[in-house]
Amino acid sequence: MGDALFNIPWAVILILLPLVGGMTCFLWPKVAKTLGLFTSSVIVLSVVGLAWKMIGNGIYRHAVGGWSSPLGIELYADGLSLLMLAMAALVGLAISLYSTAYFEQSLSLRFWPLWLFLLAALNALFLSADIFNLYVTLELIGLAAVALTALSGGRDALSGAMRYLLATLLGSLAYLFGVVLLYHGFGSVDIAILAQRVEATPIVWAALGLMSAGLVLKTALFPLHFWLPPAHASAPAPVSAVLSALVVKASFYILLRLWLDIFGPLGAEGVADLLGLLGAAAVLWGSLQALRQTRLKLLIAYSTVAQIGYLFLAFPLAVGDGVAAWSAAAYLALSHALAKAAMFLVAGNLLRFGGHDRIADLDRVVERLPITVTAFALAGVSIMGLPPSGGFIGKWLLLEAALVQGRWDLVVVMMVGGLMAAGYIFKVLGYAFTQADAPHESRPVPLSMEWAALLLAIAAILVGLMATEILPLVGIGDPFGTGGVKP
Amino acid sequence: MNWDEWVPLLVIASSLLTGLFIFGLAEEKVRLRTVLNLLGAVTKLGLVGWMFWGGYHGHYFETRLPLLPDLDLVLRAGPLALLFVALSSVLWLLTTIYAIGYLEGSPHRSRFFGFFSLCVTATVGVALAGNLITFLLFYELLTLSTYPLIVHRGTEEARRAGQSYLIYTLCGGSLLLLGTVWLYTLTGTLEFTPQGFIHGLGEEHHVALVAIFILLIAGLGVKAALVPLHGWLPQAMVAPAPVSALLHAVAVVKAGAFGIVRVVYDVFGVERAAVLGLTGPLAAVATVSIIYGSLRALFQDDLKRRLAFSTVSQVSYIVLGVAIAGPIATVGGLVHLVHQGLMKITLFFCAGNLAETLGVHKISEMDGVGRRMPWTMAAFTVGSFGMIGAPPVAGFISKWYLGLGALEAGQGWVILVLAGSSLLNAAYFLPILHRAWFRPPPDAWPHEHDFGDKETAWALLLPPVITALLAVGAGLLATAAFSPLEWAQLIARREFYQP
Amino acid sequence: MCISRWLLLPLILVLAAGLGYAVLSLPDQAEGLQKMVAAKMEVSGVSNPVTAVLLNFRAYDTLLEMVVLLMALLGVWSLGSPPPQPEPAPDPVLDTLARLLAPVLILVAAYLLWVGADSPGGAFQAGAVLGAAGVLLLLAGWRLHHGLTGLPLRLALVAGPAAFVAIAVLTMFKTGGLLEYPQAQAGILILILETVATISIGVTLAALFLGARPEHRKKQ
Amino acid sequence: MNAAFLYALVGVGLFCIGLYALIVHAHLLRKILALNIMGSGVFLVLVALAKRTGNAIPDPVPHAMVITGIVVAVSATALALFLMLKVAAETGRAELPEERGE
Repeated sequence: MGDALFNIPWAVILILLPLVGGMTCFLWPKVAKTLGLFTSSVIVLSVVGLAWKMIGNGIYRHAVGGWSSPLGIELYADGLSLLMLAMAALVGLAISLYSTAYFEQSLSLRFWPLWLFLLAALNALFLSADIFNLYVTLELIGLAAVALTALSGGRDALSGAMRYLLATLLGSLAYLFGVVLLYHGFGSVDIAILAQRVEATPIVWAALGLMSAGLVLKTALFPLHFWLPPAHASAPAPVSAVLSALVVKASFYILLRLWLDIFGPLGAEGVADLLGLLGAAAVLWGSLQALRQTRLKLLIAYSTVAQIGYLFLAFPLAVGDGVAAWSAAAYLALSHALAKAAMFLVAGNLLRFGGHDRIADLDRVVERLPITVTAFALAGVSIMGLPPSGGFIGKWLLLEAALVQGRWDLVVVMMVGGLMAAGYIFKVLGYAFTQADAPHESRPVPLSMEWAALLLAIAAILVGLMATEILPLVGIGDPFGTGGVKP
Repeated sequence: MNWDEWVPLLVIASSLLTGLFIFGLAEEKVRLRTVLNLLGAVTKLGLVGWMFWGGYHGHYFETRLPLLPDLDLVLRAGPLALLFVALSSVLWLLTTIYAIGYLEGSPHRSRFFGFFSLCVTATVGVALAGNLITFLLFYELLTLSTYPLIVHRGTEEARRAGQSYLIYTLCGGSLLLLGTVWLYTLTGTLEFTPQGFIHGLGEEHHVALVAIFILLIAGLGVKAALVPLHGWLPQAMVAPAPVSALLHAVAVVKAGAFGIVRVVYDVFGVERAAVLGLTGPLAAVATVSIIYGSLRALFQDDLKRRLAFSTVSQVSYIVLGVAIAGPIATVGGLVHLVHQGLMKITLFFCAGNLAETLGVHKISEMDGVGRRMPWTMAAFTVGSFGMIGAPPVAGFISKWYLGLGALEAGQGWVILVLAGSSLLNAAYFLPILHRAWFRPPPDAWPHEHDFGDKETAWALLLPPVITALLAVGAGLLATAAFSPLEWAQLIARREFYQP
Repeated sequence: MCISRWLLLPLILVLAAGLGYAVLSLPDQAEGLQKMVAAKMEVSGVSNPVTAVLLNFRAYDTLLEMVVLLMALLGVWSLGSPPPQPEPAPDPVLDTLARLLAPVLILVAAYLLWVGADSPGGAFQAGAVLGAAGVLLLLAGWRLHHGLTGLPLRLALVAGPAAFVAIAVLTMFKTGGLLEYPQAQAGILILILETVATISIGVTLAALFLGARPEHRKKQ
Repeated sequence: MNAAFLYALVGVGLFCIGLYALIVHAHLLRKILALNIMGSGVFLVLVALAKRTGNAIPDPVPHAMVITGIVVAVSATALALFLMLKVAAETGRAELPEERGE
């Protein structure tokens, strides 16, 4: 029995099940909600199963079609992939729970197929070891994300989606060009094989430039973040949550992979420093913009811009043995996903409740929606990097790395960024206690929507107390082993 | 399995779980909430008693949970921890009783008592923290759990007070974080140990160590309201009286002072700190705070604001005692940690009673209040005399040991500081007493509640009377076993005479 | 992104120069995977290397690609009705042309599908031609019978990716490998996939051209 | 230096021209076309360089990749065009409004 369970091809389920689910939802919209919730739950189980398998057997490899690379495509999962899969599964479950109550009928039947395909694409991406296959999954994610952004219609949503689509297509094309160059330079699109074959030739530098640029654009790193706030702020709440929590992480994950296995070892300090610089700028600029916003959803969107910056601070800090810095980045990615998704769901609740998201007249929501406000507060703790929370662990590791390297510039950026984050979080919470000038009537918020947000926020706190369980899992297959630029 | 490993955790849980339960309670469930509150407080007191007994026989309970690879979350009931944890758990019980009476019939009590319990949880965590990261964790939790108490009234004024409180404390917190991580990268450990854990670091780290010390002290000084980091304290007076009492006597301000004690004794070690030339400046800062606080207190007509500035001055005695860097002065500083708590909470309870019963907020309104509320003002008088340092009240003991310690350490100037501040204390407390007892009462009080023949509700009267008695007791029975003094001397021996 | 053209132009030129240099730095001779593909041809089930790569060696890509196509359609349909466009005026020439051409195009599609097994051609080319036929008919004002615009149409659209997923699952059970065909059946499986895919692609392209989801039971 | 490189260079050229057009043109249709030109450029590089095998038979893998790429491009273009129509209908002009807050 145990063996039977152990030998279930969990990874394959992660990809195929949501595809089947999506198609079924498209064919028979009536079953959409139930099926969607079911699918997300099974995905969580499958990730657990995969983790169990990998704790036993180490890294997971599967040659699709029986054709091992370079001829065929291989599925590959190590600790880093596992972390990303778990992130997608958890956030995905909460989003599904939330969406069962959020969308009214007409939107619901459009939402579910897109959402399940998006989940499938994310899982496929985190499981792929083939840079061309990664391109296809990337495009799949992009199209799904754009369609979801435009879902609610309306001027802002449509133009936001349009800008997003142009940006994401440009990014993918730049990435694809890099893939082309790498293939013709080294005769394979398999990451592991490329890792063995690459040496510092013009082709590699060109590919590095194109792919980094494309992926940075898709990840919305300052100053290429212009498309993110309008899109994330105008989409329906659960969609904003998915975009901020998962979609931007997908392209970041690819960049991280390429860097760890292919480009990092070539000693591209210059690029690493540039990325770090942009990251620092993103932290400051994003936080500043967030502080200036008067609408909750825009505030949260700019906070995403800032938080993405932290992820890129790891690149210059990973000189030599990069394990600490990369673990920090991975941890920050995970906890940001949980916390930020929670925040957007909270925004959705407040929007549903008061019919607006103007921060200045939240009108005593702390009494009227205690669960929702608690969710926002807990998520905020993680975003601010206060203990105990996933954000704190990530910040601690990153600070440690920065101090060991004596990178005081980055230390200062992290400190200031944290304080600015506190600034915009409490800007919201402060008004949650006060009375608005014009008390307005309000619509009830379904419990499932409130709890979905709260559970995510609690998860963001809990990962801060489970570092000693999570970090070893991330270490499976030693993803950061060759991490970092050779000094 | 070994129960001892869990006692410190249970102490934390006793108030944490209470808080979480209470959050879930419906507003009108007054009785159940009261029961839970008292149950939590009494349970904690019992557990602390158990730990105290163990500590008295040299057995220190400890809980260890993994937090990061090779960095644990440690709760240890060492002597210093026990001193503070005992103080806070006793005063929590009294403050809870007081708050129940004070907030009777006011809205959002579930929320209030929820955060109230979290606040005490954080304080106890700060007290029991066995290493710097655990301390940091609860220190930040304290910031977060106090904020809702300060903005509890939901007025625009409250929101602004809360904002400035956060700006101060969060900046402090991040300085503390920076110092902690930096220290960790140098030492590879953060475990509190008597006489410090930085022996390994030689002269080449001199600059780094000084910088770290400044970071840590600045981070803690914000909560300890060291001048010039005290700006938030007077504003925070918008909070309800029980909160102010808690803030000043046990929770926030005390946590800061306690942290400074920890840093000097158990992180750097007082000798090393002196060698690094850090105690001198610290003493200077403390002195400035003592004098400045008293001077500002003189000119406040609002009673709570006057008490607030008096806190700025009084808490710095603790820092001063530490900074003099001698065993006897240490005793003075540590014992004042407890004494100031007892006396100051008495004063705030009384202020709350005046406001709640008669609507009296200003000193100029206090004429003859002693005849209307004799018990309250008696307690207030005791507290005031303690602050001034008149025997037999506890405050005298503190100042006595501080003075002796200063002489022993060859720092006579401190005597002048003590004398001067005592004069100032007298100057801003005696007029109040004079008004209260010797001026004729006005025809009508600003806003009087009727409590029948009693001067006020028993829940409001009992706590200040008890704390006042404790303050006197601590003074009279200073040499008895288990007295704060005895305990402080035990700690000082550990710090100074251990091989 | 409002950069003045005069700053932009030199930047683009530098980019072009750099990329051109990188491309030219490649060796003149590089066989890539050609030999490896050739070596595996006889077990691939087809004799056209491109088809072999598409539907066997890298069939997983193709699976996802079918999903991308469906996704695009879902996206378009999720945007709701298109802004009103002028109904094409009944045009006798176009009408006749459509009637004549549509059958031919369908035949051509079938042919392309068939030859794809051993010479250039295959599902995508065939699907494209089929789609063209659909577009032509739509231009001529022909609309799908309202009875078919519901589930039947959706089935036709899903058929392609569904076939891939179905075979993926089957192979998981049969050989334990995702899309790992049993060697004997490789040829026939690929043919099935290609046929279904062709229809699906054709319908999808036509539907994309039409734009919004055709309303239910609305007489044309 | 064989013909393959000539085509590849043309591909690079197309890519850059497309990029330029994408940035400077405000009209959405032009932007979408520009993206398609960039795509064609990339595909051209991909297939052209596949001809560098010593023998007559080119490397089939890039050809397969190009087919995949084209299908993806077609899908994306379809979505983009329809979205453009919606934006035009909503805002009255087929251009993006200047983003606020920046």
